[in-house]
Amino acid sequence: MTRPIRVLALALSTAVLATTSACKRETREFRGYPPSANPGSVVQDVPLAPGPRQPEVTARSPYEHNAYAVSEGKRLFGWYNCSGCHSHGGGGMGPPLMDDEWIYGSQPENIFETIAEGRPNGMPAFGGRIGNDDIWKLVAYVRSLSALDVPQDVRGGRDDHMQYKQPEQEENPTRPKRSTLPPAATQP
Amino acid sequence: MKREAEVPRSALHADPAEDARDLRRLERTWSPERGLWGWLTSVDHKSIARRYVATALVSFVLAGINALVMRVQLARPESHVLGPDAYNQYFTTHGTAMMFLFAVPIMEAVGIYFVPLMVGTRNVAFPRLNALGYWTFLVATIFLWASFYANVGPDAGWTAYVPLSGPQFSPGKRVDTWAQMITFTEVSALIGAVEIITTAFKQRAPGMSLNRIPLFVWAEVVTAFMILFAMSTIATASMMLAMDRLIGTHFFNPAEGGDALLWQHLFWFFGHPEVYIIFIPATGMVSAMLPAFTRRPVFGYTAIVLSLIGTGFIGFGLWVHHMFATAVPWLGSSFFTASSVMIAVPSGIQVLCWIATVWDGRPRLATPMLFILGFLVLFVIGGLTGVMIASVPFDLQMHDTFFVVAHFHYVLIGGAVFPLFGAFYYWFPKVTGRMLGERLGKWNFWLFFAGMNVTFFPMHFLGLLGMPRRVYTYSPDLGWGPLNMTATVGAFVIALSVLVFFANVARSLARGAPAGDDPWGADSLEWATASPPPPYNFRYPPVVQGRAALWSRTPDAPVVTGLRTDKPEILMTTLLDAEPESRHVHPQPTIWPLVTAIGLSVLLLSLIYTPWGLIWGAAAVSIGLIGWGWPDHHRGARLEERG
Amino acid sequence: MTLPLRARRWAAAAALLPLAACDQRVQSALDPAGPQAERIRRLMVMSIWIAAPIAVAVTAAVVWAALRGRDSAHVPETPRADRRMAATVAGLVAATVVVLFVWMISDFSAIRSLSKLDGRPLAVTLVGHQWWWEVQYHDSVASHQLTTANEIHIPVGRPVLVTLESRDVIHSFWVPRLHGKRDLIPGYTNRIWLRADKPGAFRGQCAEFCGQQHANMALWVIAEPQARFDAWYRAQLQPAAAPADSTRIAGQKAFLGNSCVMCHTIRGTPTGGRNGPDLTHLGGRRTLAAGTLPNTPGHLGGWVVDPQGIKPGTTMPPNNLRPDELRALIAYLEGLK
Amino acid sequence: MSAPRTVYDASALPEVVYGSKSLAFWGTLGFMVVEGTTLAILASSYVFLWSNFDRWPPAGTSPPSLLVPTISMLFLLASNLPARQLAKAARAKDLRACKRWLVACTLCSAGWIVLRLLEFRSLNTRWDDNAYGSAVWALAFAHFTLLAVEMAETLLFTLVFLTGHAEEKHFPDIVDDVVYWVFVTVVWVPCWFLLFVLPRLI
Repeated sequence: MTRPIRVLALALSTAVLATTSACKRETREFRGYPPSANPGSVVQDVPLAPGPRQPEVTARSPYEHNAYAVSEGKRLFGWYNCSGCHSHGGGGMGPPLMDDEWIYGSQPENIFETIAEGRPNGMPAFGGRIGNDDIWKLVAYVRSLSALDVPQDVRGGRDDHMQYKQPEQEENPTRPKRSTLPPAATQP
Repeated sequence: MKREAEVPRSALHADPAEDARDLRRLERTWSPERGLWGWLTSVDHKSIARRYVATALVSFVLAGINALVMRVQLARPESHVLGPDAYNQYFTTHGTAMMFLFAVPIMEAVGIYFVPLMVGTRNVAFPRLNALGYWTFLVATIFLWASFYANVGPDAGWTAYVPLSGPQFSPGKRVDTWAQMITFTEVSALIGAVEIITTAFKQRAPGMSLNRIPLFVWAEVVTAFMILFAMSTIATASMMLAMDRLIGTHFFNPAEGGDALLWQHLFWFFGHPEVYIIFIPATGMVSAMLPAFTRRPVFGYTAIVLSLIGTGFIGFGLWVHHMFATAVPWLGSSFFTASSVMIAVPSGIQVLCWIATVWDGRPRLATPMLFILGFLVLFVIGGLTGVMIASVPFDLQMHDTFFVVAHFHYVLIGGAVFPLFGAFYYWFPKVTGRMLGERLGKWNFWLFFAGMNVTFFPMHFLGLLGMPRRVYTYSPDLGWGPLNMTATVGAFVIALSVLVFFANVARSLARGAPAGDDPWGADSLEWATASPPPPYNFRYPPVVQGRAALWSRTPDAPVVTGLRTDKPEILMTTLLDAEPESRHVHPQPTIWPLVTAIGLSVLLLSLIYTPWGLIWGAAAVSIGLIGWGWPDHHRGARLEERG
Repeated sequence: MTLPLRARRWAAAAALLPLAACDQRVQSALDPAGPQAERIRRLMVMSIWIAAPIAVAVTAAVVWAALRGRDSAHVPETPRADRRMAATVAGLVAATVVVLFVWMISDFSAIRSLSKLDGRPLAVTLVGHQWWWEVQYHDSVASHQLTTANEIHIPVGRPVLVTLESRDVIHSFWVPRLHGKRDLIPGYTNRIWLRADKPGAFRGQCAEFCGQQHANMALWVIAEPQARFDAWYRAQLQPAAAPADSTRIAGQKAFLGNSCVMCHTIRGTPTGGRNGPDLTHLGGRRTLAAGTLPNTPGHLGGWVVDPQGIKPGTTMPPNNLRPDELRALIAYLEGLK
Repeated sequence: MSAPRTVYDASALPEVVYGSKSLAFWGTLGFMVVEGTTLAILASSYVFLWSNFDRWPPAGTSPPSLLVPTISMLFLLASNLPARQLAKAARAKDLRACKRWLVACTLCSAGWIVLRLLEFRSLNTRWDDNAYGSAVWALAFAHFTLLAVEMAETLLFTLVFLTGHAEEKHFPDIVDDVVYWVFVTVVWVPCWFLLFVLPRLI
């Protein structure tokens, strides 16, 4: 019987290997990530100025590969009434979030900054109102809306309410365009 | 095709040399190939059933460890052994594994081992399908446990109620692993059911008419029929859940016309019969063992058979009693109360018949008998609490509390695991050729019996005191601490008893007393062959002369000869009277079931991630099935060559 | 059941002897405070009195049957003995059927007495959230409607009609001392009738598994005499009193200046969050975090700073407050009586 | 075990038997029960979800077109004619007729698949539009998989027969395949009625 057992062990360990990649996706960190993940270290205060796009910071956000955090971001997106302006990602008073236009950059740090510090013409600053950890969750969710770097098995499925849009997991990645600031944003 | 006369056939030879040659040929025909390849390609029902049992026992132990960890967490209020996230995975995996990976498969596995032996045939009806069933089950087992240890364990309860298990409230892939694992195990359970029905219907030994079928076989057949309906339901429901999660369907989304209660209806339409799918084979085991230990046939054969069939039917008519708290209309709930109470009648009839058997027999208190007696006591307690919670008002208070936890553990452990352990002791000599130790057996039983009651009896009171189930912690102010501590102590006693069992097995395998063909003086056909049985089970297919096949056998019992010995031939008989009807050539050992199972795994696992998995998987499965279906010609059976 | 009261008490106590040690009965189905729970308790006691003798009799029969024939010589099976046994078994089966039938009839009569209570009911809507309870009192006058959380105050002796809804997953409303449970199902509106016949605080708990903090989703039903209930109701209708001393003013400022306002409402201040419980009269509640903690300043501070340590996975985020800010905030919130 | 004496000689029993005498028939029957239950569960879900709607199909969704589904359903029924001939040929162990009708049946089953693919477009809804769409698609797709399985099985037999690998035991297998064929085609009639006709009647 030793051979069969060896086969079993082999199969088992292969399966374990295959699923360890799942760990990152499924972890649930309730107390938030350690302070090192806070944005102070990665987000610089960039003075708003007309002209070419700001340089994008390359450090990664902590939650892009975590399904639970993305779904928490989705909950907060609804709770904090982001849909009021951005609709369900489709855009309304605010710009759409599921297309390829990123006025202030599509990198996690850019979006973090947009949420935390606000943007001219309507985007309020939520820094101090929403904890950094929750902002990172929102960032992960917003990026999942256009499938940017957020793996498909991490993105959310359909909601249990009326459907305004396709589930995030059905989105195809939309490559961000190099876009310039809109005329409205350049006015003082 | 060769002419009939040249074909080697089994016959009663006066010449010992000729006889030995004949036997060797038979052995060669039926033996699996050697080595790993032989292991992977075997289609022998005995080796497949042994693997089933071993795999299911691994799940039993792992899920039991889950239970121990949970009991440690609950032993004291506000302890921090497990957080809520881990606890939810622990209890969900415990329930899922115990139901889908232990209880149902092991009951079917015992059937796959013993139904062919008890009806006197050489293999199950579809041996390659049988192998496929095992491989899918193995994949499901590995899949669930690997997921659990990789933190992808399902965490929405083994009932996976929507919308909690839906896409919005269960992010990630945890519930998907649950849904796919369900589909896997159901494939295997359905295959097992088809095997058992066909084997029992078409392959019985001549003379084994319907009214002579052993009660265990009856029980397995009734169970198999229930599986056909119940498991297809849950497989469909879990596919619906998977589609809601994966491709955005709205079966369970109330805002788009879906319905959370639809899931509960479908789940419990399967879920309640599931309990009987586990329990009925256990009653069959009791009926199979009792004659040997009371030295008389089971009292009331016909009544028991009718009770089994009745249970099978009524079992599908009481699912709503799991949903009384969802506000079913009173009229409907009264119907389901009535049917839930009514199902106590067939169970009561069986219990009374067994007690009557013991009463009128000359009981011998060997370990299997102790487990039977323990079963009778525990099952009656579980049955009585079952009648209590069939009542709507009672259920409104006790639903989803520890009272219910106590109830179903009495029914499932008392009603199914006790007979199963009795069956281990009873049939271990047949399977391995060695007896299990009686001394350790008695320890095993008494520890189990005591531990069972210490663990679960206090839970009735916890429920009455208001403790809901599936809570990972509770406040010290509620006064649940002492009873919980008692239950935890009991859980460790059960664990100890299971350890004793495995020690006993290890000891017996190393140096157990040889069993001989029929150590218990039992009455059914599996004891008419060697222990362990040869690959062909019976040298000559036996002929049955009475209900207790061995006890009614005359010294000059007839046997069947004339089956070919150079090909794996089996005898097929008629459905009602088991008259010989035809000969059927069984398939040879083959790798294709394994290939197909791998294809099926590709299909189901990739479906978790993308709908395109259906296409890739279908391609993978097709490869397996083409290989499977393509004829491998032995001995020039091709029609075209014949001209 | 026409036994004298004392005998009935004694009988119940005997049936439940193992419970004698615990006297914490805030959530026990055996200590009813309302007519339905009382009716169900009677049914439960009756069921136990039917079941216990059967269990004992079967156990005795099994043991006796196993022991009596053990050492006896061969008992010849005669057709007559078999016939006698068949008659016995048939008789016992018939007896089982009769017992079950009587049992079932008593179930049905209990159901009938549970469905509705007489009298003009107090209408309350209970909304389940992961993992807390929103309580809305209805009144024909809009300004008399009230929203609070995790505590249902009811007048003693008056029927209450609780309407049950859920915002997310299935929960189940269960206050064992008043009634059995009823689920809160998204897409469905369920109702349950209650009445408390004596004053007291009755604990209830979510009884349908609802996710990470299912274990810590409790609520209290507080039954008070009508006059006290009315006084409570009037007080609850008031907006929060404006803070008077400097600490509390600082506390209000901390509340308004931090993330609290994203989810919570305190009537009388410019807040309108509906994602978490209404905090207008938080100081008057018995517990925090849906029955998880007693409502004391120390626990409140701990809860505000580290909710995820107390209820891992709950939706309240941790708050990074300066010590003085935190102290002021606690003083402010505890002052909201 | 005392030596057996009386002998029951099985050598004269036939090796190839048809219908309920053969093992494969019982296997096929078992899987027909399983698949029938699956379809019944999906149909009950369809009816259950119906009760949540005032209008069915819900407002804003046009009812499914009738033309293609009805043609497809009639074609399914008509395909039983060649299948019947195939069964007859198999019972008569007529190799050449079997080959002929197998090809015909394979073509028929390919026809089903094409028609069903067109039929999906006649549903006039998507599976993720609402519960109605999900229920309709689930039933139609579940039956589609049965059609695909039946086609695959028939195709396999056709290849076996055309390449000269046929054995005598294949004849009863073909008869069982035809039993399954009848099941797959006939079971669609109530489904068709439920999906395409009943919503128009009520």
